[in-house]
Amino acid sequence: MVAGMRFGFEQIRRLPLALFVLLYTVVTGGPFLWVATMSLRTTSEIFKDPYGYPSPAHWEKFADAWTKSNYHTYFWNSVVVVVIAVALVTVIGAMAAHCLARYRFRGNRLMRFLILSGLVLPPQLLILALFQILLDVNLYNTLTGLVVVYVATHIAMTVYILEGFFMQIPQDLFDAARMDGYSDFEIFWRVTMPVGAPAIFTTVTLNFIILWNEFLFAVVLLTDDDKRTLPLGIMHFMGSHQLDVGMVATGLMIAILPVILIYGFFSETMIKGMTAGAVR
Amino acid sequence: MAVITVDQLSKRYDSTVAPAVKEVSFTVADREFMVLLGPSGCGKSTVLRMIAGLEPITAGTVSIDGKVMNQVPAKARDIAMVFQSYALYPHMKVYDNLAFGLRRRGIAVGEIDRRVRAAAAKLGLTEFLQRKPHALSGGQRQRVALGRAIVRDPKVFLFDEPLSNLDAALRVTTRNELIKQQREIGTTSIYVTHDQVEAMTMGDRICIMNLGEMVQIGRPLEVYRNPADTFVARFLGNPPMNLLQGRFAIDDGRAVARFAGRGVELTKRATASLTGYIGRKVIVGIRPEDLYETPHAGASMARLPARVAVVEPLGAETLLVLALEGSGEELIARIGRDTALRSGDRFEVALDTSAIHLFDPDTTKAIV
Amino acid sequence: MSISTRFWGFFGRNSAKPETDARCAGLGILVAFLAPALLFYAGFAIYPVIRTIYNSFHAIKPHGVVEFVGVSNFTTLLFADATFWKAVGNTALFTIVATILDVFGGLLLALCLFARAPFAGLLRVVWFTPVLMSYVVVGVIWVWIYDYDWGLANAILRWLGLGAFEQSWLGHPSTALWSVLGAHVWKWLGFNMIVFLAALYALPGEVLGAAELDNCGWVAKLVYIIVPMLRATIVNLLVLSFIGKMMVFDLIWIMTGGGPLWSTETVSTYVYKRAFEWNTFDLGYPSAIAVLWFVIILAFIAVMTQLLRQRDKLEF
Amino acid sequence: MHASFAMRCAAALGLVASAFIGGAATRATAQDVTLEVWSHEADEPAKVAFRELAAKNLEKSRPGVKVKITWYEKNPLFAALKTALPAGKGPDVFYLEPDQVEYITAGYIIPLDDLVNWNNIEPWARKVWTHNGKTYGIPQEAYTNELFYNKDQLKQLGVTLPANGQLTQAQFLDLIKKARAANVTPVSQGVGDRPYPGAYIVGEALLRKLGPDDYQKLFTGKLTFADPRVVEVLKWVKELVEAGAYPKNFMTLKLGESHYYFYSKPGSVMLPMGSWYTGRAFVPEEKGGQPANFPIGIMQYPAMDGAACNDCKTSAIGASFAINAASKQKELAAAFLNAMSTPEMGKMWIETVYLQTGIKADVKNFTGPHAAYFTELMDRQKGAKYFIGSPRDMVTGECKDTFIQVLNSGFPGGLLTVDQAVQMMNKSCYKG
Repeated sequence: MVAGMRFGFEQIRRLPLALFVLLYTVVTGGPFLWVATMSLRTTSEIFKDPYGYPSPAHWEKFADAWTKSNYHTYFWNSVVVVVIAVALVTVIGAMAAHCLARYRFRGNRLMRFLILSGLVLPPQLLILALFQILLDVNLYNTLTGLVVVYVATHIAMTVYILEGFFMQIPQDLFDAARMDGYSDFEIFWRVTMPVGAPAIFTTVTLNFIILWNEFLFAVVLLTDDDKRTLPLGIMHFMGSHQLDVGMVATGLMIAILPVILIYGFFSETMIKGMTAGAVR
Repeated sequence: MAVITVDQLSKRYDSTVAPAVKEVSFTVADREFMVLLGPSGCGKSTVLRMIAGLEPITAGTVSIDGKVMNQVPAKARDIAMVFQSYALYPHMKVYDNLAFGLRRRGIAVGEIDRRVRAAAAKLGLTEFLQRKPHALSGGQRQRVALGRAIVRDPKVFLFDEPLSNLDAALRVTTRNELIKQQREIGTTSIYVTHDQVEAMTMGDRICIMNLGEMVQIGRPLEVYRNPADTFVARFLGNPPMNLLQGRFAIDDGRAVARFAGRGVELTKRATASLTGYIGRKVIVGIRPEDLYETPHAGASMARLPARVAVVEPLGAETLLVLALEGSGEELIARIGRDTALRSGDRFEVALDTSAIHLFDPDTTKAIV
Repeated sequence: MSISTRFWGFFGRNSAKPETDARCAGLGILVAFLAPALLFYAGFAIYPVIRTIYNSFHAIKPHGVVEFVGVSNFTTLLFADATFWKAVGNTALFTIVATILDVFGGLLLALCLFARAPFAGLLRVVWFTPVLMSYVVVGVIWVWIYDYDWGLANAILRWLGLGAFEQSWLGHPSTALWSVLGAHVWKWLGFNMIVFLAALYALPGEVLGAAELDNCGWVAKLVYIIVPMLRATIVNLLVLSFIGKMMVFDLIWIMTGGGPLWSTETVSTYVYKRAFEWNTFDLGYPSAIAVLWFVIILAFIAVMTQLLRQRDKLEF
Repeated sequence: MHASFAMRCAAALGLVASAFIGGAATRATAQDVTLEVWSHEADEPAKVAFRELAAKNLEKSRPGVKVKITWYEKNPLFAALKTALPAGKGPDVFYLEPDQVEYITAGYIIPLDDLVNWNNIEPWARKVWTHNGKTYGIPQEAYTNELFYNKDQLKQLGVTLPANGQLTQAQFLDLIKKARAANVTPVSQGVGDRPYPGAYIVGEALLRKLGPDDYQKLFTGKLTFADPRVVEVLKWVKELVEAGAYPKNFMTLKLGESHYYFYSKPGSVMLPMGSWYTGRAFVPEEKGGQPANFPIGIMQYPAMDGAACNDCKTSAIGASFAINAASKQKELAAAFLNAMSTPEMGKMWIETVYLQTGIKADVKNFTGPHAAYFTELMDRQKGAKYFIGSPRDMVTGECKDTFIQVLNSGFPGGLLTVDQAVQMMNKSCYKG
């Protein structure tokens, strides 16, 4: 009896919280659902009633986008570029972060400043010089070139996050490994990387999300249609005359589903991971 | 078989600041358990890390079995170390933590497994082998850390305050267990601690350090009985030795220390070494357990008038904080548990004159 | 013995550091660890920056003709470019407000989930979806939401009987910046939330009770207990968020292009305009803007990282 | 140990490097000659078909030649060009519009006078691309600024056009007011993604009021915006704005959306737009085009009181093509330009794109579903005195930025008074 009353009381106290939670869920999930309904409707249907229910649902738009609009090419280009870039930037960034966090050497502070100052470079400005450099090394209009640029422009943030985490790993762990006979590189690979896994995971997720949606570098550094990545593919439907809203929405769903699935599966791990440190 | 010799070992981090370790020398005999004792920041851990090969040596040498180790990397010195934080790899199971150091050394998988299981059995860790460190209690983690050293079967064990993260009760049992293990295995060990009880109970010998310098080395009771200076006198023993301002004199041919308004005849003292101090200031040291509520027969006793400031009954015994009437100095006495004294009472505290220590006030060294 | 071995060996021999220091390493090791990052970084980030700095003191004429103009770009910028200062003001306002909203809004959201809101697991995904969307899509969606005629914002106002408050949200200088800001915060709140959630889970158990929102006086507990304990996280996110906002470009470019009447012009959009839209191939002036801005941001970061100095050790 | 690690490291780096080089090497091995073309207007099927046909014709006449057209949207195209050209790269041929004089002054495109067959190009169109006696682009698309309207709507409002299709200043204002009273948006227009549509009405009004010469002076900094005639025009436009001429979402409405707004939802009476409008609106309805039976009409921009030239009208060149100065096959590039500019192609342009062209094309009678429209368009050209070039072709730099923010959006958007507009324009543009 008493317990029941308490429960009711608590529920009333929780009501504003629940209302807020509901409201914010609508605010964040709503637009996504909206785009999802649009992805199943044609542009003229959408213009007639922007908030309508998709009936009939045009599932064939996904097939159209995938085949006719070359989405399968864009999709795999994105996968290749982003996966390789994220893997490279993670390993390379972790090595540098390990070095900066672990070793005392002259120039450490300068090196850190140099790398971290990359956080504040406006990409709009880098792009012109980058273009010329890629031409010089014959990487213009190649996926490799885009990978290189992605790695270079995302090292700073990766090092920033990882270095902060690696600094917090107790020196004793490294001393112990050293006394156990492990070399510097083995210590990095077998101690820093696994112990720093939470931070690594965070940077991987973050870099993946950002690069998966990257637009400016891709548009300037790739010209061939069969080399374009997904964000450029979506732009395809954003014609200056006819914003093909329906197909933009379809494209978006294709682009966002992998990321949402990955995040849905890994958010628990990611939070557990971050609990141990990372950006925190 | 391992004898560790440290000769004139020094460490200087920055040429502008005083060195962290100054010309420390000692030898640890085979199978010996040596304790490095000192307050935090005294350089004892630095000495240990230089022996381990984790810290470059500024000057002096570290040798094992007569071989100079200065340029030998840590991994080649055949030393195992137990860290204060245990340094367990959080991402590995206990089994892998134990095996990690062996895998690098090209030991056969079967042999690794045998050694890991043997060590685990010895330390009562068998049932935890598949757990990760975060699922273990503090004591269990400590044992894994110890196990990691044991499986290696090294020439030398180094311990860097391995018990300081445990609670008081666990510390006592782990202490005993650790000594038992070391005696059984017989590996030469160096143990760093700032806890004098650990040092007294565990060490075959104690090496006391202060401000980067070695102050005294010897068997625990030897050091306790004959502290080399006021630092050791106060560092060993709880509560620490009382130090009072005094003056030395020869009165009618007898050696007399004047302090707390009284002149106390020093018995069992060779006056020869004291001749230089006639008429000079000295520091008079009295351990709390050498003070009594009433003088007892058979010993030469002196009495000092005092007022009881605080009474601290500890159960087995009682501590008195006394204010000496003669000089106003404070004194701590450890007396029988059934005292009737209350705070504010005045009485004459008795002291065993044969237990008086004298120190030079300028050098703080003991006057022997 | 290969050439590369000798190469690295050479560096190793030159190192004065003894083998035995746990925190020191031979030059060879340092180089091996840093080289890949530095190669990428030097070639594709530092070199472009140096070029930019060089450009900022020059007028760039076609076909590689470069004319030294000294600091004239900078003097023009500092003393004669009203648009630049308008952009600085907008960016500063945007950065400060959006950073604070982002970080503390994220904290509140995290607390909601932390206080065992129903379906927290699902909400964690739903609330994060805006982070996963690209700026292009976020921009398009919000332009629609803010549309005067069929936009959701005005539709809701009318539905609530508040039709008098309907606005051309992006069309008026007094609301445009705030509207873009709202979209930007909407996109990034989820990210800050996740980080805070992780930090909250990492707090020692004793404070968990205090973190419950449904107790009375939770504001006080938030201010006096939770915020101080999350200090490091907060500072870290403030820096990250701050940097992101100072460079805000994509969303504004898509939503307003800097208009109306420069009311959403930011330094980034202005740089882009001067570099790509101003009927000129001269990169000198836009470079000068970027360099000046770079210096300003660095100064801010330097101040903020001072707050980051005390990093607590992790317990294992 | 160090050595082995270092070796592994070096090997890994080498691997990465060789992968990069390998990736790059696959590009340069084409046997045949490929002509690279970058073109805007990917979303206009008629223009895409037109240019691909020209490419096919060229490939047929020259075996071994391959024309590769990469389709872009406008902003990405110019972002790509602005990075590629300074580096001495880019396609052989690219899309350009005449306001982009910086490509000429910077020397990134070459004079075409001796390369292209100019007999096929209208001289007036060639003139647009002529700078200092040299011609830099071949004009493909020509257009006039027109005022489209919905015939049914106009009828419902009870307004009839005079025979010449031109209302007076007062009549036009009255029309706006009538439409608003009937709860219909008078003029569909938006500046969400373009730097010029908001200035159509004010621009055309200024042209007729001032006459071509002073109009040109105004936008080249030689005439003050405080000129009483200019102020009069601005005051009239301000009246239109205050009468609610433009939609409420004027600031964010995109070009494509403003078209849709005009013919479909919610509908408006008028749409001031370049005559290229139809190239985009005459696509099938399910693709977002205007309904087949949509009663589209064309009226003249209103006559100004005390105007210098009420027959004046803006004509401009849109889509054009230029040859990259860094191209290694300029002759082939010119051949492609010629292939796009034959009289047959000109005819095809008019008949499929429904738009004027700078190519000489002999089209007397129009056929097809939109013949009536094209006939009306030609009717509206009768007696017109063309001013070649729109304001955005004439202004540059800060003046252009101010033009975009003030005359294109802030002023018609109702955010500025006449005085403020005059002051801001003068500050940035007037050099006298």
